[in-house]
Amino acid sequence: MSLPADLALRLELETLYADYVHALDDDRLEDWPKLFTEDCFYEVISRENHDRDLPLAAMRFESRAMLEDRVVTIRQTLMYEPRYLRHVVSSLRVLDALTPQIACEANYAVFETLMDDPTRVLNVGRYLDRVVREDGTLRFSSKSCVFDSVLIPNSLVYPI
Amino acid sequence: MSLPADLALRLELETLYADYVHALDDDRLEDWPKLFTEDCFYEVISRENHDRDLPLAAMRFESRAMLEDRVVTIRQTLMYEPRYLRHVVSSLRVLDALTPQIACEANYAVFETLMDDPTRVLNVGRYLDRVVREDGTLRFSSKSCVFDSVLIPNSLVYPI
Amino acid sequence: MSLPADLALRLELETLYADYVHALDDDRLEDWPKLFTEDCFYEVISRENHDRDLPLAAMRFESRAMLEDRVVTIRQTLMYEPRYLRHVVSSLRVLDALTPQIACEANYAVFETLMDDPTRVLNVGRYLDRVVREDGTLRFSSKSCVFDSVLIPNSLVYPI
Amino acid sequence: MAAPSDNLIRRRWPEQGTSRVPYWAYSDPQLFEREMDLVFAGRSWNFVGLAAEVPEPGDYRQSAIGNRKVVLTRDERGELHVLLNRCAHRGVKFCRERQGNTRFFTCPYHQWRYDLTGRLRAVPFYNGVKQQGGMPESFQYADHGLQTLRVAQRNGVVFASFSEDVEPLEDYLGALLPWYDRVFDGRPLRLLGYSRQLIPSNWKLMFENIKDPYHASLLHVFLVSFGLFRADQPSRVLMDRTGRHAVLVSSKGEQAASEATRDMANLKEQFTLADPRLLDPVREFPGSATVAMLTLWPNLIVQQQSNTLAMRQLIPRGPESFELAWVFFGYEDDDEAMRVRRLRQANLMGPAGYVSVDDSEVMKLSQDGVRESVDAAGVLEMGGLDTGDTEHMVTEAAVRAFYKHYREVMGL
Amino acid sequence: MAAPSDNLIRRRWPEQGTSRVPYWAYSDPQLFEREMDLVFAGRSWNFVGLAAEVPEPGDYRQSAIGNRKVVLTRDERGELHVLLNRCAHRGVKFCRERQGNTRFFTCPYHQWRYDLTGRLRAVPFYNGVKQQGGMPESFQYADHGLQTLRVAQRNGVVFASFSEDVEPLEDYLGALLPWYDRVFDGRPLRLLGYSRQLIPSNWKLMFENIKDPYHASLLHVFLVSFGLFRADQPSRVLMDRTGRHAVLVSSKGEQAASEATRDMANLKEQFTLADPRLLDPVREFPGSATVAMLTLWPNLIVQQQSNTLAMRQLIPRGPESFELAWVFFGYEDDDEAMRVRRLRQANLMGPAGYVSVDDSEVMKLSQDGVRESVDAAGVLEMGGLDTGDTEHMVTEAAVRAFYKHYREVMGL
Amino acid sequence: MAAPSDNLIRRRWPEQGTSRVPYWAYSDPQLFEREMDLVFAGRSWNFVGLAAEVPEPGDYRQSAIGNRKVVLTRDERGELHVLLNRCAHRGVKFCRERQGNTRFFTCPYHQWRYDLTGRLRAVPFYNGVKQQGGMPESFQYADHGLQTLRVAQRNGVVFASFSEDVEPLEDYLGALLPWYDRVFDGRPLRLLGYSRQLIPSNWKLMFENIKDPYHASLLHVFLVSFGLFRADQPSRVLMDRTGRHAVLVSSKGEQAASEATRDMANLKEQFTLADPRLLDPVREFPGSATVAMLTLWPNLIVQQQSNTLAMRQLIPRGPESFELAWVFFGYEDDDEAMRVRRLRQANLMGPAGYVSVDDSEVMKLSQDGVRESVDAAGVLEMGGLDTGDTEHMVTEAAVRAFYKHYREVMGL
Ligand code: FES
Ligand code: FES
Ligand code: FES
Ligand SMILES: [Fe+3]
Ligand SMILES: [Fe+3]
Ligand SMILES: [Fe+3]
Repeated sequence: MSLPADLALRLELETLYADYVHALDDDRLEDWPKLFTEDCFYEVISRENHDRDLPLAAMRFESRAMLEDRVVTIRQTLMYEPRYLRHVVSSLRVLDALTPQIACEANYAVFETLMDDPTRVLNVGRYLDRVVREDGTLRFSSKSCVFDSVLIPNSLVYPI
Repeated sequence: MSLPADLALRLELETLYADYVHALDDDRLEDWPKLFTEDCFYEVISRENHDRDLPLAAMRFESRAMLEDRVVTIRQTLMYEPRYLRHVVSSLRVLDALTPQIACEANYAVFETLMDDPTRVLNVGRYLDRVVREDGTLRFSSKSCVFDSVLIPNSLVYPI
Repeated sequence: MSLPADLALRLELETLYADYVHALDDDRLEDWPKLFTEDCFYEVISRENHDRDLPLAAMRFESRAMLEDRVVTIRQTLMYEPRYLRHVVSSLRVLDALTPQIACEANYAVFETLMDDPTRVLNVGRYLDRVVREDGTLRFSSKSCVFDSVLIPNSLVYPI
Repeated sequence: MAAPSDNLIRRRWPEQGTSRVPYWAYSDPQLFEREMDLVFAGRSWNFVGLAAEVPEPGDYRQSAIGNRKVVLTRDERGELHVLLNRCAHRGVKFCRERQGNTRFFTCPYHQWRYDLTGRLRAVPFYNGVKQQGGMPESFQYADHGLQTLRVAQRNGVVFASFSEDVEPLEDYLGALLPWYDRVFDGRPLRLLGYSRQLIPSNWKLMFENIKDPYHASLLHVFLVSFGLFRADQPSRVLMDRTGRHAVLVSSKGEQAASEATRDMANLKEQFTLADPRLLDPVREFPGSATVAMLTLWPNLIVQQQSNTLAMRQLIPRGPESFELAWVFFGYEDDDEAMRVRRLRQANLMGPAGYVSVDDSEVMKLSQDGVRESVDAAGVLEMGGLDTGDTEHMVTEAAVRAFYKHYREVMGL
Repeated sequence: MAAPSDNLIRRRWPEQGTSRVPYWAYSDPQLFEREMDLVFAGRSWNFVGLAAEVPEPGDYRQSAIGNRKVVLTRDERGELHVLLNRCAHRGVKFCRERQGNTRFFTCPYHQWRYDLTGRLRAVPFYNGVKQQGGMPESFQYADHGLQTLRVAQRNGVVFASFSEDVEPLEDYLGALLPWYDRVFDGRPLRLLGYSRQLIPSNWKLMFENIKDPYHASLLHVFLVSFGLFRADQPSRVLMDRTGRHAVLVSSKGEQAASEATRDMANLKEQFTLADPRLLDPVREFPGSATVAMLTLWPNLIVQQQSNTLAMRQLIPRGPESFELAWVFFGYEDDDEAMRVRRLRQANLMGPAGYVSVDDSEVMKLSQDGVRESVDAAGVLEMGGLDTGDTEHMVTEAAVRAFYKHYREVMGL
Repeated sequence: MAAPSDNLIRRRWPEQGTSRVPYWAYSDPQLFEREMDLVFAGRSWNFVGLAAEVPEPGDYRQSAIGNRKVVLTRDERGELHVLLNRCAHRGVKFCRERQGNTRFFTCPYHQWRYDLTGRLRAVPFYNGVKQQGGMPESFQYADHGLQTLRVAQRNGVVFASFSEDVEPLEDYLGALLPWYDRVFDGRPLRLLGYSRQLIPSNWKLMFENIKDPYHASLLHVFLVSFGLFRADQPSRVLMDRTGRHAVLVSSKGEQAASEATRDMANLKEQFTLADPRLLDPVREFPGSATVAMLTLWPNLIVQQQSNTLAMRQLIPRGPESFELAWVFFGYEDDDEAMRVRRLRQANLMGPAGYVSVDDSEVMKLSQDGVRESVDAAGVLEMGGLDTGDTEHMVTEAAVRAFYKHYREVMGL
């Protein structure tokens, strides 16, 4: 049986999301910006600010270069306790399959493990994304991590 | 390569589940009953009661109209603290693809965020569902949310 | 539209993972070893040991027979409080589709519910697996559950 | 937040007496410890379960009294027993399964074996092994049984007490006995199922809530809109001699707008259900009452709201948390229609109930409001300052009466 | 972990006085209780919000002072009020929405209704129903309003006090007033958004952190590498008469290597950004200062770091935990370029900030280090032992001054 | 659950003495505080790690003694040191990585730098910047090093003590020394890996468990069914002079049914493994013993069960919680077969172990059983009432001896 185009597209997108998740969780941060377009937009913003059109974000990056800068600071300048992060992503949904920009959303839960504590829920929310195809490869042109977890347990070191 | 019918069906079902999840998590409750048939059955029942054939459910609705009533009461009559809910769903499995009724199951975890607390695990369990195709659209004719979380943290305001 | 082979394979693998999850969460432990090859390798190992090439694992089984022994001991010899387990799995990724061995990974979160407590996060981590096709059926020839949750809340009774 | 130990000494009940509840009563950890001893382990009968939950010889089910864990058992002769779930050897909570059927309880640690009455029946290696080890002469099985409680049963409901000298159950229920017998009239009960909530508030707030008819017409828009409970309906608040027990009685009437309607701001006159099957109450008890909520000191609420019947057991977990354990039931002789009716009406109650969600949410808001206010006090003046019965719902008399008794028991 | 109540009596401040902070000051639960009363509910002005957060009549927003929950409201006449979020009837936290607009607050439990000034305006069934029940003669609305606080406002910032006799806000700010007015110069503010963190440490560690310029050049590699804050830049530490308030002032200079550079082990001379737009500060305030961090007793930090402006409100949750609530803002007259600049620079601050992550992480490490060490003490000798102003950053003087005042207020 | 501070004064050990353990000993928060001081920080040698965990100069690894966090280091000269993980400046837990290799520890806050021996080596801006600030004359590096502990090492195992006058390690181990040397015979150890559990019970329950051979034949069906440990096997319980240390020794014999078999209700005679490779023990130590479990006061269990070797470090987290940190090891000269054998047999131990799951689960059940029972006590009468060595397993003598010593140390 052959497959409707929208379902095939979702399968492709799931590959992109899986690559995103594993780059972060396996601490291959350097691979993470490669999943974005050069002039991408990325933000981690609370649902409260997002719903009230308050622009302030916990992270706000306006280019792939800014993502790369985040990676460099995590590696070189930020001081933080070592931790493991683990993403679970589900319910990917294509909102608009029009080219050039595909609009899609998904739910996520991020778990954090510090060295001396049991694993805890760090941050849950929704990805509100735009994806484009650049020479055959899907990349995020825009990614908003809109989080429910308005009261953040201490710090957000890594991207969500 | 062409796709076995059962896998294609699962992809279709995943779309239904994603629509279900986002209707609830984005607080578009009014869209939620539309994913059910008119004479549907919906329940949120503890694994303890379910396993012992005790019929009592936390929510038991026997028609789409009763689902609509739940939405109206959430909007108009119930008193509760504001909260965000977030679903993560995985491991969707088609148990029986026979028409007219498709039997399927999936695992879910629901996270709750109250205004002044960190996000917590509200409820985890299994969807035990039946789905039918009505003029081309898949809808739930029956949905049982069988939850492991027998000791419920305070209240269940929204559907699971 | 026809489907690239790798995406079709991922769909097949997702079925295997869903069967794995539901066998454990529905307490059909006896079905669990059937998803492995006879000479399989299975381990549940902390990310700390795994990353430092320390071989010690919380569970280390070197054949399907050892998996069956685990099931028998859970049923007959181990003393533990009754509990419910619930898996959520996401971000399945095929690392290497070469036959005979397919290499793949996925993220998981396991929730535990004891009789008198709210549900808690028991264990999160990554499956690092090898899968082979035996007379048409996909089976795990190797499965490593590499967990972030280095400080384990009391006991691990069931497989992860 | 742990209160310093000398607080309790410092603390005094407000001089206004019954018309006030000091907010420290909801959060002081030492007061809580004292409640466990004087209220729950004191001269009181505590609900532990329905006989229908352990119908067969050998059946058992875990329960709790205050923060102490117990097991309700039925022995071979059909007699009911309540045992502390704590091994007499080294304290292990030996019973792990929520319920089951057995001839003996065997503690997992050293397999001391107890019968269903709590008597110690076997100690492995009592005589040692190969003439080595074993128990000393002085050790007598009779001295090492499980702690057992006094048990009382009436029409299918089981109570237990840590007290040797508490009065018989019937005397204990006193003036409330007829209301108790109204629901428990001797017909066999049919178990419908369980619900459990962990409510982040002090356990006494649950009793205040059910003893307070004043809130019902105002907080519960659902109830009011369907006239299931309204301030302007015929109703009564009755108590026993001590004030520790109470019943709220109300009769559904025609929903004529009254001068009281004006005060029910939330009333949605035109509110109707798209599927009215959720609510088709039928009269099943003698008399005109359509609602009767019993609060029985110290851990039980008996709920009869239209056709939903439920026990609500209060299990304190700490000063600021309690478990609310619901047991929904009907009667063996219910026909299928009534069985389904009870299940549908159950949508009003429990953790997701159209009515009870209002209450569990408001209890959390109460705890959040009073937590940091140890020097302030709640005001209980609706319906006057006394603690007597009333023929109306516009009163907090039953709450005042509850605290009157509470202070006597606690020596406050 | 709960300290026995007689500890506090036992406990003595180390004899070295201002140059030491005993570690029990970060974890004793009773000391915490006392702080809530003497520091936050004492003779102090507490930040509760920006006027711009409640611009319209009827607007309200929840806030907190210490561990007490309050609501900031603007009444019909445009006046601001701060009300305790606790119903005068039985203590319910009546306001549930984080913010909104209303004419009245109606408590969900029995619908007592209060106006925006906290006055009790309606009690349902006050006169009973059908001549039954209702409130006693003695009950006067005037006696049962919400607890209200004194309110002071200056240039768009709102403060409240539980104290009747605290001095006027301007006198309270004292020598810091000009620095306050530097940012709050009367221009209308524009709200940019919120961030909230739950930090697992004692609230005082946050003040220590901001009052401590010594750490800035060493911990914050990002700041140092971009010369945003360096020990060898012109800078000052100024305090008010009491030492409870302070401001750290610094001016970005050319990054010439100095003898101090050697000590900045982490300095990455050659560190540059791939996308420099993140950091293109422009001067917007008179004078040479590029950074001015105000710490205002007992719950506010006013941050001006280049072009990021934010209030940081400290909300203690317990001895070992506090909420840090950020309010980022700009000015109504910001052009789009400045608006975006502030949003980009906000990447330095908040829960994920290039600078502030260092601080929230180090505060947790501090708490982890001192938790079990009730008998040891921190050493505050950098810059000498006194508590006066300095014209440099190499000092812990402002931390010493803070504890000097703290001990007076706490009677320690 | 926080016990009022005067409880401890009120509390008395039961008059039966060594044959009883009062349940308050498992939950009183003040008693816990006192244990941290008198037991772990008292005259005792605490296990902190294996030398093989820090083989190279500059290697370090975090550890803990009671609830105090320490770091085990090896300096340039190869000497081992144990440092309190708390900066001498303002208390920061300066070492964040679980382990690593370094020449200095630099505290993140103000970059005070310590060498591997704990000596303070650098204080940034000690002399100020541009003649401004800096440390006062009175500040001497020598006065501000890290707190260091006494260290003792024997055959690859490292111990530390807060006490200046504790006896030498060998004297401390006393009669147990030969059993210690049996496993630690001087051969270099090979680290196999770590496991960590957070067990919701009091730390003393772990010692009770390992000092109690009575339970092993009854609780551990797996052990019994394979004859790895049976009440009817030749065995001994030996203690040191003080009773604080003990060793349980047992020899696997033929599994002849004995009169004891009858008492082992759970024994599954016919139980076999589908894949017997999991269990193919080989004799590797002199003598007949196949199991030797050492319990060394106050924080170590040395496990030799067939060919699984492990240290179990007890790290109390609070009265009702402790971390159990496992270090599995073998010998450098193990061949591959032995290495794999140890890894396979490790399935019996750790958080998922066929044997140790029984224990971690039963410890939780113990805590659940005793938590609310501060007035009751556990009974320790198996094998009589004395505390001497025995040549059999049917005794609780080692538990009695442990509490005899415990009471002396704690002054109870
Ligand atoms: S503790 Fe129950 S038998 Fe020993
Ligand atoms: S508690 Fe607020 S109205 Fe009664
Ligand atoms: S706290 Fe360690 S250097 Fe200041
Ligand atoms: Fe109610
Ligand atoms: Fe800082
Ligand atoms: Fe054991």
